[in-house]
Amino acid sequence: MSEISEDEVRREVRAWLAENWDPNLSLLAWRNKLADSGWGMPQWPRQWYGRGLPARMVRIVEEEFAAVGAIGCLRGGIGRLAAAVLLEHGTDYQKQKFLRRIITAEDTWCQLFSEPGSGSDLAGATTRADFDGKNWIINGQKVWTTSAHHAKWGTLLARTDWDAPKHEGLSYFILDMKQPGVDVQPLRQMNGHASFNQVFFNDAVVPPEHLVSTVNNGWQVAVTTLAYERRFAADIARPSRRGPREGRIYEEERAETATVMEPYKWYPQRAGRVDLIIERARETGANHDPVVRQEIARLMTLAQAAEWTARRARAAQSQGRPQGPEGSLGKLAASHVARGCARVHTMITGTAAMLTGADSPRNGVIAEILVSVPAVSIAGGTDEIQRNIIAERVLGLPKEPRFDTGPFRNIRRN
Amino acid sequence: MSEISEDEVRREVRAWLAENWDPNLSLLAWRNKLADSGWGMPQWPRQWYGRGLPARMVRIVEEEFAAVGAIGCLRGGIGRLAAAVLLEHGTDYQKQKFLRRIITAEDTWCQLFSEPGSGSDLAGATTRADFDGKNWIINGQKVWTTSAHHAKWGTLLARTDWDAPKHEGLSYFILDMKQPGVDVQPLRQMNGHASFNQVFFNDAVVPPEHLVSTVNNGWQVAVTTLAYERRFAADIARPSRRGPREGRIYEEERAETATVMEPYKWYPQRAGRVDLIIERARETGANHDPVVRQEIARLMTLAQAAEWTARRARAAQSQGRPQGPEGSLGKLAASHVARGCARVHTMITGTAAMLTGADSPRNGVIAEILVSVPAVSIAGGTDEIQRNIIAERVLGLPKEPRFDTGPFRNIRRN
Amino acid sequence: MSTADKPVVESAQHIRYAFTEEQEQFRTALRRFLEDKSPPLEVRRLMATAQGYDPAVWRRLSEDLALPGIHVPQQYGGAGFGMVELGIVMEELGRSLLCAPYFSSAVLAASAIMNGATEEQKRDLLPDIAAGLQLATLAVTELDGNWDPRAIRLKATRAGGNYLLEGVKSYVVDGHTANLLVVAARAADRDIGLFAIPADAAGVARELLASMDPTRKIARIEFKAARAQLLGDSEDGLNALSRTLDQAAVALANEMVGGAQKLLESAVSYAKMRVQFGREIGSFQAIKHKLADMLVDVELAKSTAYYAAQAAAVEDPEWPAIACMAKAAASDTYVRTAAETIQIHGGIGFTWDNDTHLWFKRAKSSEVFLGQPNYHRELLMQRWRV
Amino acid sequence: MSTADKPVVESAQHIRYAFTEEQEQFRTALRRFLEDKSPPLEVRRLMATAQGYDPAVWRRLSEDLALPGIHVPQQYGGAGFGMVELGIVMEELGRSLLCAPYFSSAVLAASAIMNGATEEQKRDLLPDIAAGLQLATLAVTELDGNWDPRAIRLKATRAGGNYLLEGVKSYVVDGHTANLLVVAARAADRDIGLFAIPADAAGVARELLASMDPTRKIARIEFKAARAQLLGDSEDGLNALSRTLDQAAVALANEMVGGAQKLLESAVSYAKMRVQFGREIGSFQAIKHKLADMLVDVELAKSTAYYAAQAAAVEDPEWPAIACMAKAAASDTYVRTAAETIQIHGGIGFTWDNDTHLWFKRAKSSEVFLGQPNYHRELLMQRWRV
Repeated sequence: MSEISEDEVRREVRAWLAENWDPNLSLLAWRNKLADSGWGMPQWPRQWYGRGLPARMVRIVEEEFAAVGAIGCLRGGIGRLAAAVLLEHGTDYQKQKFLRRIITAEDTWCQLFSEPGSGSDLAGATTRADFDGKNWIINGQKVWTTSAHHAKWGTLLARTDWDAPKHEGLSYFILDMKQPGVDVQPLRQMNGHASFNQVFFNDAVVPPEHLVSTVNNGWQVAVTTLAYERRFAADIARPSRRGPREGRIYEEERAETATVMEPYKWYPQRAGRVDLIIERARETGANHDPVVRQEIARLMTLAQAAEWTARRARAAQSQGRPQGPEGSLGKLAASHVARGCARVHTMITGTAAMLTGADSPRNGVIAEILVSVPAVSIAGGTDEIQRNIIAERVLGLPKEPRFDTGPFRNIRRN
Repeated sequence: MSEISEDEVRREVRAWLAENWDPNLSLLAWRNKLADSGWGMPQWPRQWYGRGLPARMVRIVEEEFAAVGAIGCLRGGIGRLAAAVLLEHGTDYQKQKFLRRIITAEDTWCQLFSEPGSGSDLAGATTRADFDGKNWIINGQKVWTTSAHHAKWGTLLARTDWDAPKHEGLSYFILDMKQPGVDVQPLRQMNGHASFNQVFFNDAVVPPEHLVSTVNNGWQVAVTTLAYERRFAADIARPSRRGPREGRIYEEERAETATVMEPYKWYPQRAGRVDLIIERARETGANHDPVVRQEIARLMTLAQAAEWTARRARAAQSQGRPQGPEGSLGKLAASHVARGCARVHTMITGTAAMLTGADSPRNGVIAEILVSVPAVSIAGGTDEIQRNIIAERVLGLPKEPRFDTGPFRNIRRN
Repeated sequence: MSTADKPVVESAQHIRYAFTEEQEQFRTALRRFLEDKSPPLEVRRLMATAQGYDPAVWRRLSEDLALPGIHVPQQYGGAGFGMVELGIVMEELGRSLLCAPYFSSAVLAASAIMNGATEEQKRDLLPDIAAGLQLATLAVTELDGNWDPRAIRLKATRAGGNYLLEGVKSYVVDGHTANLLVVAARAADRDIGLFAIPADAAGVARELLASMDPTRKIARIEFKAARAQLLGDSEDGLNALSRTLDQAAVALANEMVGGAQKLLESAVSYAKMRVQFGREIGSFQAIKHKLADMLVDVELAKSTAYYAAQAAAVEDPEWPAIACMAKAAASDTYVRTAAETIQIHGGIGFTWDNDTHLWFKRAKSSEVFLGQPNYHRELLMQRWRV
Repeated sequence: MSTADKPVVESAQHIRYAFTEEQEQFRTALRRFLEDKSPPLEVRRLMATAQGYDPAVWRRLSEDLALPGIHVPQQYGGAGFGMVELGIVMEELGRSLLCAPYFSSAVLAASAIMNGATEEQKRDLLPDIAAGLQLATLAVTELDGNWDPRAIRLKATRAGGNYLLEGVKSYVVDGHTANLLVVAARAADRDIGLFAIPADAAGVARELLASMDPTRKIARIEFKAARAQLLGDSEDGLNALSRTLDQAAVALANEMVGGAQKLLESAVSYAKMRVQFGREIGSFQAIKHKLADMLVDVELAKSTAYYAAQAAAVEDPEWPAIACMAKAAASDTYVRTAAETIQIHGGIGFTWDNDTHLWFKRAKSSEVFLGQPNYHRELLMQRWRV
């Protein structure tokens, strides 16, 4: 395939949009056009709803979409992750069956990795998949599943060999969530939200053609997934759309976004809302208290430092240099910022920090910060796990002695 | 032996003092009287310079000594520790040879336990003692030895079996410090003091009769020593002497105290001098700074809490109840207090905190605090070791996995 | 090694550093009662109700254990013990998180009446409170949540032999269920006095506030020409109020260390039970050392809370300063301990089903109630004349 | 996950987050030079001398590397680079702890002259400083150690075309060896002006002070009717002084993160080498996590110091506020890192023979020089008009 130039891409997409973009289409109809044309996922292969463009050219396509206000494919979500994994590990049957409906967003996906007994230690999963000669039969329990109650499909990590070492007895499946053996329950958090689910499997069925990669190679696939997850999370900036935003398609998109974002609505509070600190201090008069001023200055400095560190990491990367240690500490820094925010918000708010709900400061937002912040140092790898990663991978310190080698069957677990 | 009553003891010691106490004696002559009469160490056995009194009666003897201003035996020091160990583990020959001159303070002692390669891990000592058919020949190096340059005798932990497990190949010796194979060098600290020594052994000689307990039982003896060390450290209160303090013996005692205390003269600075905090804040005007006031309040609260916790531990003990967790945290609390002091002293002192020596605040004391505090969280067991002790012994958490089992020869070490 | 060379607070000889045998027995009996009556499931049931407590349990706690009057002199129907015993009760309540109007009625209101009322008023009001028959509370802060008595604005205007109250109080513990309100108000725009008023009196409107900590209810109360009785002989009740707040700080500090100790125990037992990577998480040094630090933190805070109670009990002249220390230290410790207990539990610790958040929320509400740690540290410096 | 939802400081598009290839090469060359010329043994030798530096090394650093004028425009004999390159130099100097009058002459004095002098004065004074031939320094604080220019009391009285200085300055870096003193003084009891005076002028008495940090000498200087030249056209040099102090804060912050990074590296390598209980101490989670926290701390401080230099280089309007952030963050980080590095080294880390204390003492002296972290945090709040 000959290399296409940036200008050519820009011309092509512009022409295609001029011809096809119509804000009065239904979202589904439009996404079908994207799938057919390949412009929804331009970096995907041509045979799988893409245009085979190099990754760096995606930006150009996005800019052109933004210029006319055109809607693209869903950017985040487990579906996108599943698609990336399927493109890398899936069979043609699987690609055929799943990819298009991910692009059109007709199917919602969820990820079935964490378990009550395997949180930090993801590879310790004990949900079992047993082959009955015809199908894989799933029994066990998953937890911390986002949007499981909406999802049609789940990507499942389950144990298929109990005599192999921990990481070598797991397999990766695609599971139909809408079947009798799957029971989805909301999981309420201490802050009152229920953004996650627990999922119970009671002889749930997975046909053999829904095994991704080979039996017992599930950990490798899961690792791929997690790598994509980090990559997509870093890939956040998106050109803002210009032009009027009227038309049926925008209505539908707003509804879609609301559903997708529902579980995350408290995440800004979880992060501590450093943006509110100075505003709130002025509001309560705490900005005149020299002690609070010190705390604010300390916190804002920390938050800025975290932000600048992230930019430093990206800048090194964009210069093609190896990322330094600054690339590994964002999660830990975010946790320090969040904890600092909870402390300083309390100082600023004073007695009113004990209120919640409508009567409370900022209509409950301050209270929500205080009861949501504890999640930051846990979710997605605890602070302790982060420190281990930094110590071992960045500083090269010796690894923990292992107590989980040998056949999984014999490893101590809850 | 029939039980003697407190009143009888009080009458006896009072009578003996009336007859014998004379502030114009030489210190040595008086201490010889103490050794002969047994009143210097009343809790020691009668055959070994004591009076065989129960420990609780020591207080009575001390009160009567204090009442007339009489001087007792040296209270602290390694000699006292060595004596306790010899009384428990020593041969009659050893008791005969060493105990009296400990009481009379004619001999100074030092402790040769720590090594450059075994700090936190005391049992990892690699100083070797090899029996040449006639004597034990000592080679190796000790460190952090207090007063080694004054000492006549040292209590030495040395390895006598390299094929036994770590704790089972050590022996405990009494070593003559004034011999050619012993080289004592001062060890200068970052605060400029040299309170400790390094001691190098180059074919130093210990006769077999100076082995304490049996060969390879040295760790047990060392553990006894450390237990006595903690007990003596806790046993600090002493009735203050009344009456005039004139006479030759007081002069001599002051000189003795000065020598004994010399290595410890910076210890109050090492502890952070919380007593100076408020005084200094008033002196510099920092007491008007609301931010500093918070820090002072926080620090004083911590220091008081540490003090009250120690008293709580003693009170439980004195009621005959098992000591709770409050008894194990004093060292760690002291380290928090000291670090807090260094911080707050800096805040109070401001730019002048960079000065040292005569021109600097409090004639160098503030500077000495700042460069001495780092010792508190290290000396006598680092904060990390303290946390391990609390976690394992008080909270009952699982022990560290061990990497130092099997023959000592094969254990990794520096 | 001595931890403080010369403590600033001269530790008075008459202050005890250990509980007596009788006090320990009392604690044991109380703990048994509370483990029976206030397991987490019961806490969860009651915290979801508007009333917020179980009258049957309150009755047993009053009749069998005489808790509401533990520190009330016998001539007023109490048990005649003092601050140390009150501290023990609060510590155990903090541990069990019992949902009951104890802090409001026994600690805040009864203390205010003992400190500020006339002999006759005490004889009139205290016996029913001590018997648990009357539920009272104390209203101090207003909408600004300022605990400094100088910030009080609610007006008391003389009207015949009584006073008319006008204004709003907030953060009134159990204000929605109490029968009797003790209100700190500004008389003649000048002195701060204490006033008693039945909660159902005309001109009193009470509204339950949504507290982050549903195990301790708080209310806003509006007074519109509400007729109240002055407590004591004089309109100057500032000293009585101040003393009451200091006693409440000591009591609350003891409650907080009770809660912190409970959290520590739950974190330790979880760390011993939970296995990840083939070993108990409590065998990882990161967790071991975190727990050791938590223990040190909790024990230090306990020492301060206990000392404060002992000092208050013997009216040591230093005790109001030490009350500040105790409240500040216990607040910081409780909040830290709660956060770390969640951390050690991991994701499970963040769920609603795990009990940790019940104590976490009590820690947060207690942190600011009676004033934040900063407020108490500054007050300490003032009381020490630094 | 984004660490800060909406940063208060709008990160200007024109600010670079990475060093250029040329800057990295410059750093590498400089580091090689310093590793060669300023190993710890040499630092120890020089810190014990009164002069405090090696003129031969200074000459090479001036002639071969042109460091003293790195940020001085070419028309004044400098290399014509800016704050970013100055930051790199300072970071490397902080790493190697080179004993040399760089901070005093190149950073403090040269910046003051660039900020405050007339064109003619710059042409007169800067070339020799940039060439390392003239050693200058800046005298700001007085006996009270207050870094707020408003605290300056030293008097400058007009006498003919010159001024007579009267008063005492303290904490003057390299004040005992500098040839030229730039002095901040109060002219006509009102404005704060900058004055230049040869160190050997009549009426100038200099005394070396004993600094805790012997690698950076400080002096007290007494002026008695000492004749000085006004820098600039006006007696109002406050802006020039303030700008100089902010630039010095940025430079010092970069020096501090260089030192902190060096300490971190030494702690890591000791933890990998030191064996206790049959394993490297760096395999214990307590040590691993401590080192991870140190890394986070140091990287965050670096980001702030780097950003401050970049912002100052492009005269971003926010840069003086960010200078406060950088100084405060670097101070806290350096002191913490030094203390933890000693801790990881254990008893050995507390000995004179171990090099850690050299950096520890530099950390302590830098912490308070130009003002403590608290001072800079308050200044930040003022500059942000919070």
